[in-house]
Order: sequence, then structure tokens, then C-alpha cells
Amino acid sequence: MEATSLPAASTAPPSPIWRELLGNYGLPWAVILGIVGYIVGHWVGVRITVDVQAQVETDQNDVAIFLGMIFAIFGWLGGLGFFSYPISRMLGRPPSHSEREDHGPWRYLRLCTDHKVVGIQYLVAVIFFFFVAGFNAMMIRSELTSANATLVNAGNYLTLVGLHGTMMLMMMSAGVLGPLGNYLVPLMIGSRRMAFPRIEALTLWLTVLAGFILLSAILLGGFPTGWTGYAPLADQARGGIDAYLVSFFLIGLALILVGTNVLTTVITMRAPGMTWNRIPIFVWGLAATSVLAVLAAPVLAAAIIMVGLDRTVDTSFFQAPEGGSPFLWDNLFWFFGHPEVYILALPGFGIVLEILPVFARKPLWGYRLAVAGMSGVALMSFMVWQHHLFVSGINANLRPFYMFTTELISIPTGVIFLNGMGTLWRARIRYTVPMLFALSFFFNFLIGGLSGVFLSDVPSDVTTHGSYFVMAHFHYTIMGGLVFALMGGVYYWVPKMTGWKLNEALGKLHFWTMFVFFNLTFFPLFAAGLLGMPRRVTNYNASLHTLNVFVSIMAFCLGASMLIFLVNLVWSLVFKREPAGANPWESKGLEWMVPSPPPVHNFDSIPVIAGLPYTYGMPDAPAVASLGPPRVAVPEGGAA
Amino acid sequence: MSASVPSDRLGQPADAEPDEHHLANVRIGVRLLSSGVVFLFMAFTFAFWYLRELNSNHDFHPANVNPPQGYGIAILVCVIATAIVFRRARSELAADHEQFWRPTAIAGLALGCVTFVLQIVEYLELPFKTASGGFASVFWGWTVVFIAVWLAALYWMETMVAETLRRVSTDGPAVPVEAADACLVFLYTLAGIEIVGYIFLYLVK
Amino acid sequence: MSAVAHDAGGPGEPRHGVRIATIWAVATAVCVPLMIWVVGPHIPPYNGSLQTKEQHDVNVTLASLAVPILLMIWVYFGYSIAVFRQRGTVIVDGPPDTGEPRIQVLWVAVTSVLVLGLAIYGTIGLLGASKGAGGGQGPNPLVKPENANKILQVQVIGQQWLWTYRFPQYGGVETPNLELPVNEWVAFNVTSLDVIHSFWAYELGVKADAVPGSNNIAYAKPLRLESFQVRCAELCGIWHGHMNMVGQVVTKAQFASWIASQDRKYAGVTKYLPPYAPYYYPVPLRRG
Amino acid sequence: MARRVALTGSVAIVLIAAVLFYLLDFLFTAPPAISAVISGGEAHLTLQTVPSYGHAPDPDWVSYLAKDQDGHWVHTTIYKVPAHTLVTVTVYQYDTATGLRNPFLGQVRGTVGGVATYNGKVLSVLDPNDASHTFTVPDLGISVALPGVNNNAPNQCSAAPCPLSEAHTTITFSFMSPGPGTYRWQCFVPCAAGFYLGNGGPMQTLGWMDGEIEVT
Repeated sequence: MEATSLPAASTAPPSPIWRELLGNYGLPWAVILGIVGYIVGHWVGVRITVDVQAQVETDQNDVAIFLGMIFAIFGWLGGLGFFSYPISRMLGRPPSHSEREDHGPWRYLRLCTDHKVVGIQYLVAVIFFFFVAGFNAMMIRSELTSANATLVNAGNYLTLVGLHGTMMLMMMSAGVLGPLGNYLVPLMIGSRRMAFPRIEALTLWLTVLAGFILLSAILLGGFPTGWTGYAPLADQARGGIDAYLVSFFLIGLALILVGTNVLTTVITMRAPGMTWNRIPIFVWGLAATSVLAVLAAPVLAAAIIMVGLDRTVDTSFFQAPEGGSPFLWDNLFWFFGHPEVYILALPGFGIVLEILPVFARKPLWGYRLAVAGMSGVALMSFMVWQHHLFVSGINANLRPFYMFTTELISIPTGVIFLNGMGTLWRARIRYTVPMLFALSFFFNFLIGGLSGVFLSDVPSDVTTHGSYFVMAHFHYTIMGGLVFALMGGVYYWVPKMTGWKLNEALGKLHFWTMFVFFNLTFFPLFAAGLLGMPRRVTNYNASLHTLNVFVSIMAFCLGASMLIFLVNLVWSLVFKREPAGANPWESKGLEWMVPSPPPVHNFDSIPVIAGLPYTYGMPDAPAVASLGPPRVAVPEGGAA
Repeated sequence: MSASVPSDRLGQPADAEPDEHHLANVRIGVRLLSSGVVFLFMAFTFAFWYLRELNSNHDFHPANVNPPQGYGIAILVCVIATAIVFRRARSELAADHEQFWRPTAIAGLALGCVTFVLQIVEYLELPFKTASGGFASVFWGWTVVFIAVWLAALYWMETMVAETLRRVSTDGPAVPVEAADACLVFLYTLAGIEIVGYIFLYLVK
Repeated sequence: MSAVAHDAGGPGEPRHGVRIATIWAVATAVCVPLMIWVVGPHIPPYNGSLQTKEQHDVNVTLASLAVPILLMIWVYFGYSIAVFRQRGTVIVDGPPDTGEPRIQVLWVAVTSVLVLGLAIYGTIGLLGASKGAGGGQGPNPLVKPENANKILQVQVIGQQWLWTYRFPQYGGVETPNLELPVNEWVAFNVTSLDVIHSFWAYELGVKADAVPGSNNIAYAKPLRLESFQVRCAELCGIWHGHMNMVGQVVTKAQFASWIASQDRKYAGVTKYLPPYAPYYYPVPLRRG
Repeated sequence: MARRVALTGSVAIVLIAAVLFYLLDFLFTAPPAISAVISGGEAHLTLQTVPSYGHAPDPDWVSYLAKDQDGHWVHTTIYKVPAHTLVTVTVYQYDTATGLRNPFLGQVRGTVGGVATYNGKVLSVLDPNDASHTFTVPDLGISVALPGVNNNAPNQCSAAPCPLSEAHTTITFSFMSPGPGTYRWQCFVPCAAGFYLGNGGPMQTLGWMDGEIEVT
């Protein structure tokens, strides 16, 4: 939304003729230009490497695939209209913040710079890819019901594992920053929009494209490396690895941009009165995550560029005989890898600590401690990455150091429990669905955290490294931690985002089935790991057969419980549509003082913040912000 | 594509203050993205020192692989010159010498383009191909990524030059000085990266 | 809006803190010994080698340390879920306490001490009798058994989808099966010919990544005459899950006769093998 | 309301169709299984290795082929073999030598008598540099190296199935099949031209240079 007092505002000339003929930028054009881009890029790639013997013999020309995908990316972004702004800037027109936005449902399939539209688009995209990856998980578990490769042949199984892992992590790293971050940060800090609305829309469309490019790995023959993409195997794999690399690169790029966007918004666009210690804890969680995203994702991008060069122009970054080294990928990937898993965990902390006070009817206990905890986690997550490499033979003399830093990082992570316990002390708990998810977060993350202490201890890590123990650990921290918190966030904020309530009974059914079957699925896998079952294998020794069959059945029930969530979403938001009102949870947050769904400009006039939104049990405390007079026909100017 | 008329979608007059944050956002945004870019090149720097120290199969830096020193210096000088010339242009802009800001900014942009051209020519003249050891890989990786990021700097300078040339109203500076400051921060970052890159790509044996 | 019941812990209020502490104390007093003596012995890995004994002790210690923490959180949350509930339909706010610096400092201090202790404990375990607890320590290990170069050297060669073993002290013979003498130190020199694998001898508690172009040394001292499963613990391609074999720990005499039989059996091919080296760069190097 | 039902229904149908395509076209695809020819209490398997398959989907890939019951060459590597019987394998090898990555695999192992006949000569060790492919069943300890045709042989075969008239070496060996189960087998020569270290593509795809022996 622009002030009419822009220096060189020029009235818009009538749309050019071709625009009328071809219709508007949007998803249809993006898909068409994306596919055309791939075909052209592939054709050009084949022409360029017609004499490169290595590319010809593989029947799948990596140069052509990479070029095809790069052209497809430009086609996709061009089709959505992302190049119109840079071109107009290069022609000297002044910066503007909003694309031509029109309302109506079609704005969800088009480049729209309203942060609320992007938030909902993100939510739909993340949930869609979450279910695609979840379906892969069901296939993995059905393969593991038998002790050797029966359902899926061994080669395809690795692609299955790779797709499940990569897509889950791709979607979950933008899983909270994207939907809840973009939607709620402006509402919670009293601003009308994010710092860079156009970049915000770009991150959404890059994430969606990355998801589909990763799925295209199936058409290119799959990839055997799993989400970690270890080095010489990545150099050696078929075409599917190119899809993995390009999609992970796009996600890295989207992470940098969404991190910059959220952090800049929090730094510059807070409403007057919102000092640093009045920022809601959820926004602090996202700010800490953004710092990690901005600094860690470039290292992943660099590592991916290196593998890309290895596969196309025959450099030898990771080829030991040629002066490279596989250890380089280990170090670069895990230098990004560990901040990545905290990019996954911190938003979960933020959501839980935001929901807890509302349903415990008590202020957040130890707000500054929570903020210090999150910042501590963000800072230290760059110093622990070699605990993934305890047995890899890299600088054994640093083992004690990395054991120490990994143990050290469990202090700020443990602070979250103190905040939770303090907030629940003599509270008045209401067991609504969001609260159930928040409480179960503590239960799951406790088991995840303690198993992490086992793994950070080198002697114990020798047996558990690369086994199902590790797999159970990170499912407890990511699914038990982040996904439970995200579900709580969805149940808590969807009434605000859509204006309609989510069905309480279905919600509780979904919670209890998800909680019970999640624990029954992943707790036995700690035992499987300790009993010697390596990760990502199709066959295991017979003694583990009954355990795996039990876990598979529990996993199918977990899948069924996720379907209940889907049914609840579709039933409550598409069919029943029971209005939720502005503040269904009686919360004191700023976002609950505007109608739901909030109007396009969020606040009639920029509010003045009076304090933290956790003034429960303080009857005389002022409301978190004074919103100023409602917008009348002609507003008497800007902020109060 | 014309800049859209900034009107609020629901027909209500747009609020008065969205623009005041724009320059502050650009100021913070460029610092964040510059630190991201520094981490990007830190990965390549780590790759260089790590592979050099490992020197697996004694094939990291075969004797016959030597980058052309001439081009290295030329590119380094051009990058630093671009930053200095643009800094000069910025101070002209701050002092509201419109008539000096314009040519100096264009000179800065031109120098940037020269850097780009020099790098491409160096690729054509390069004595070693990509498949000759770890050093060659890091050399190609670093320079390709640097030129890609350098294009972003060129784009940014170009938008400012274009905005100056296209100016309609004459009150105030052609381009907000803060925008030029932000672009300078990005140029300083890239100049610093180029210096580090020059040292270990061309000087360290 | 919510009505506020400002119950500042009047006399009628039960002493929640004391209750929680007592429940926790009783539960801990019951569960910790349960963990140490009943559950503990069943926590894998078992006592196949000196290394697994160390790992087993660490696992039991960590488990019995984790029990009190686990119980503290479970008891506290269970108690608050049961007792601090909203009663009736009117939403009543709880007391407005926003944080006790003393408790926060105490918590951070306790967790720091605990963490420091764990780190030191882990380091002691690492540098202790198990000489690296069976983990791969790279070309120059941090911890070596005494007279490390005189003990049995076994080169473990990982390649895409097969483990083979070479014995430099016995003429560099290579064989796909593995037998080790009991109660003798053995040094596994693990390397790979193509991609990263990870040599995992489960019952011996040994795990060392096999990385092409690097020699990863892990020490073990088998203690029991039993077979041990060898698996690959790092994803290496289509048959990663099938790269399994079973090794055998035998008496010293049986080992001598076995190695002699392997020498005879594979004499034909031994002359074609490359000279023994910590790692190999096999042809074809470039694309095939 | 009807519009919403229709919209949700159509979205659901599209998703289910995508899932079925994903399952049937990618996940559950596996090469056909052929069973060994049984004659007189013995099983016979006839295989062929060609330097390039010559047909879609991957014309340049090296591959195994097998002769089924009624003598047709089938492009598969999944072989059914009866349990506890003598299996005699004949391999017509049309590819040139690439050389073994691990020379140890030049040793013939697990066959009856520990030997294999190469063009009539009975050997127990093959010079690793002459090896073009191997037939190795690691779980059963069976491994036979297959020597290559010399590089400048005149009529080299370029598309499967190759007739016997073209330059080839013949290798025969036999082994006792174990109890029922599924045993993976593969080629240990890095023969996947174009892939890093020669171990990508066909070497990691079922139906080309990897397969399973199903003992029933």
C-alpha cells in the first residue's frame, strides 16, 4: 500500500495489448513457461555437450538437466510476473511495494504481496508437501514389514527414503517461518506488511517450485543418497540427484530470503512502543530462526554448487583421487545441517511458548530467559556440527571439544522446559486442542532431547551412529517437537487466518491418535537402533522382524490420524465454516485485537504498544496496544 | 510494465507511512544479505584451505596449474575501483552535486561491467581446465559464484543510474542517499571477498 | 473478558511444591535402582568386547541419570495437568508471576554442572581403557593401546557393496570373511575404494567410516568366542542394506590355522593384488 | 455448497490419480523374473553381457540378458532357481575388458571345484586386468570374473541381444544352490561408462548389472 505522496508517481498507462490477449500472470502461465523452459534448456544443454563423451554415455545429460531446470525456474518466475518489477526498476521507475492486487479467490494462484495471502498459500503448500512426504513414509514402513526387499526394489527404496527425508526437511524448514511467520509477524508487531512484500511472495513460489522439482526426481531415475546427499555417491548418481540438488538449492535460497525478510521486519517495522523486550516470544523464536537461516543456508548453496560443478564440468571437489575429498562435503553439509535442525526446532519453541500462557491463563514465566535461551541456541548451533562425524575419522583430537559444545547446547535448549514449568505453576489450564499439542510438545521433546544427550556422548554414539536410534531421536525432536507445535499453531491461529473455527471434537480425536501412535511408532525404534539396525536399509536380521511389523502397523495408524487432521481442515474450512469471531481463545495477543480474518491493511491506524501480550492475572494492566480510532471515511492521516 | 498506481485494494486511500520503512529495510536487508554472501564465500575459502591441507593423492595443486596473474590483478583492481568510484559518486549525491553524481555513478557501473568482461576473457584464456585437481575446481567454483553475485551488484547500480537518468521532478536528490549507502555496503562486501579470493587463488602456492 | 481469581496462595491452598517434590523423590528412589539393576543389564550393546562394555556402562549411566530428569518433568507436568485445571466455565486467570531470577539462575547452574559432568565423563570414557570406545579415529588416533604397531592389523576394504579384509602381517592376503583371535587387541584400518561406507561390527562395538583416500583406524579387543554381524552404517547405494556378513571370534590357535588356510586358498590372486597401502586409488579413476 | 463438494472431489480425484501413477510407474516397477531350465535334475542358466543395450530406455547402458524357458533373450537379472540343486551357468560375454577395481575378485569362488572354464580353459584365477564383468553372489560366496573380448576384435556387438556370430567369450561354471531365499547378485567391475568411478547408472539399477536369485 503506497502513500500517494511518492516522488515520481505516474498514473498507470492502459495495459499493453498483449496483456489483454494472453491474460494475466499467474500459476497457469508459470506452469506452461516452466515446462517450456525445461524443454528449451534441455535442448540447449544437449547441443552444448554434444562432444563430451562422459555425458553421452550416461544417457542422461547432467548439463542438459541442470540447464533445463534453470530455464524452468526462470520460466516459472516469469510466468508469475516476478520479472516485471526488476525490469521496471532497471528502466528507472521508482520502487513500489505492491503488485497490482485484486481480491477474490484467484489472488491465491497469483503473485500477491499481501502477507496474509502469502501466509495462507504457504500453509496450503506446506501441508500438501507434508502429506506427499507422509505418503512416502507409509510406503517405507510397508516395505519394512518384511525382512528383505519385497514390495519395492532396493534401488527405488533409496529414492523413497530420499524423497521422504528431503521433502519433509524442505517443507518443515519453511514450515513455520513461511505460513505463520509471514502471516502473523506483521500482526503481532503492529505493522501493515512485511519488510519486502515481493521477496516474501518470491520465497513462497520458490518453495512450491522446489517441491515439484524434487518430485520430478522420480522421472529422472531417482537418487540414492537420501537427504544428506553424501559426496562421492552424489557425484556418481543418476539424473534424479540433479533434481535433489536444484530443489535443495532453491530451498536454501528461499530460506535466506525469508530469514532476511522476517528479521528486517522485526528490526525496523515494530509499532511505536514495542521495545525489544515487548516483542512476543513467537516473534523472538522466528527472529532467532531467521539469523540461522540467513547464515547457514548459503553454506548449503555453496556445497550444492560444488556437487553441480562436479557432475557437469568435471571438477573434483569431492573426488579423493583428483585432489578433492569426500570429507569436504561432510563438513560443509553438516555445518549447514546442524543450524538447519535448529531452524526446525526454534519455531516450535516459539509457538509453544506463545500458546502456553493463553490456555494456562498465566503470564509467560521467564520471558527474558526464553529469549536468552533461543539466542543461545542460535549462536551455539554453528559450533557443534562435527558430532555427526564422531566416527568418520576426521580430526579425532577435536572429539572432546565437539562433545563439550554439543552438551553445552542442551543448556539453552533445556531452558524451554523451565519456561513451560514456570508458566504452568498454579495455572488455570483449559484443555483446548492447541494446549494439548503444546503440552505434548514437552513430553516428546524431552525424550528427543535426552536421546540427544546419549548421541552426543562419543562412546554411546559409536553404536548408535547411523542406526535407527538416531532416526528415532530426530523424529522425536522434529516430528514430536516441531510438527506437534505446528499442529498446535495451526489449530490456534487458523480461526484468526480464516475466520472459521476448526472442529474441536475432530481436533481432539486427531491429537490423541497422533500422540499415542507417534510414541508407539518411534519409541520402539530406539530399541531397534541399539540392537544394530542401520538406517535406510530394506533388510534387517530376523530377530527385529516382529518389532518392525509392530512399528509399521503403528505408523499406518499415525498416517490415519493425519488423515483425520486433513478431514478436519476440509470439513471445518470448506463445508461447515462456523465463524470464530475476533478472539475465540480470549487471548491478549495483538493479533487477536483485529477482526479475523484481518482486513488487508491490518490496523486502521498503527497501534501504540503498551506492554507484553501476557498480562494474564493482572486485571488492571492496560490492553497490549491501543488501536486508535477505527478508520472513518477520511482518516485524519497516519499513525497516532 | 508500468509501476502500479499505489491504491489500497479496497478503494480506501493508502496509509501515509509505508514508505518511511523502505530505506531502513534496505539498510538492514543489505547487511543481512551481505553476511549471507560472506558465508557463501566462506564455504569456498574453507574448501580451498581444507583440500589444500588434505592434498589427497598429491593432486590438489599440480605443478602445471597456474592461474594468469595478470588477469587476477586486473579483476582485483577493477572490483576495488568500482567500489571507490561509487563511493565518490555517493558523496557527490550526499552533497547534492547532481551534475557530478550522474557521470561518477555511470563510471562506477562501467567499471563493474569491465570487471565482468575481464573475468569472461580470463576464462577463455585460462591455461587449465576444470578437471585438473582440487585447486582448479576451487578456482572455477569461486570465480563463477563471484561473477554471479557481482551481476547482482551491477543490477543494483544500474537501477540507480537508470532512476537518475529518468528523473521527472527535480526536488531532492535523484536517488535517496540511503539507497546508495546500502549499495555501497554490498560493494564493500564484494570487494573484501575479492581481496580474500585473490590472495588464496593467485598468491598462495 | 476473563474474570481474575487472585488467589495468592492462601492458607487453604495445598503446598504444591512439597507435594511435587515428594512424589518425585519417591518415584526417583524407586525408578533409579530399577534402571540400574533391572533394566540396565538389558541395555545393548552387551559385553562382546572391551569397547561394548564401555559403551554399555555409558548407556546405563546416562539412562540412570536421565531417569530423575525424566521423572521431574513427568511428575511436574502430570501434577499441574491434574491439579492446576480451569474449574467451571468462567475463565479465571492464574497468579501474575512473570519469572523468579533465583530459580532461573539455579536451573541454568544445575544444567551447566550436569552438562559439564557429562562431557568430562564422555571424554574419560573415550580416553579410557577402551582406547576410543571402538570408534574410528582417523589416520593418527588420539588414543592407542600399548605397543599399538605390534597388535594384529586388519585392513577393512569397503567397496560398493562388499567388505573384504587384508592382513598385512600375513603377506597381505585378502579374504571376504573375517576371524579374529579372542582377548587380543586388533586394529581395524578401514578404507574404501569408491564411496563412503561405514564398517559396523555390532557385537564388537566397532564403527568406523570407510572413506576413499583415507585410513580410519579403530581399536577393539574381543572378549567372547562368538560371531559378530558386520553391516554398513553409511548409505552407499542400492545394496547398502545387503552389505552384510558375519565374522567369528576364535581362539588364537584357530585363528592361526584359519589365516594359513586363507593364505593357501587365495595364493593365486594375492600376486595380482596391489602392494599393501593404508588406502588405494584404484583405476579407472576418471569416468569409466 | 454443491460447488465446494465438486471442487473438493475433483482435487481428491486428481491427487489419487497422481499417487497411483507414482506407485505403479515408479515404485513397483521391477524387471520380470525368469526361471532356470530344468533338465535331468540340473538347472541351466544362459546369460549374456552386452556393452550397450541398444534399445530404449537406456541405449548406452551395459547390461545382462538371460535366456528364458523357450529360448528368447529377456532383459532381466531376476532368476528363479530350485533349492539344493546343481546350477550350471553359461555366460556369453560380448564386452571388452575394463579391469577390476579390487583385483581380489579375479579369484573364482563358490563354484563346484572352485574353477570356471573360460573358452574351454579351466582356471581358478583370472587376471584382474582382463576382467570385463563379474557374476558375484556375495551372500553365497560365489564370484566368477568374466574375461573381456580384446579391444580390436572385428565384429563387436553393439545392441542386445547379440548373436553368437559376434565376438564373445564363453564362460561356464556351476554351483550348488542353497536353501530357499532371495540372494542379491551384482557385477563388481566398474563398467558403467560415463558415471563417476564407473559405478553409477546400470551398476545401481535392478535389471541391468544388479539382480536377485530367487531360490524356491
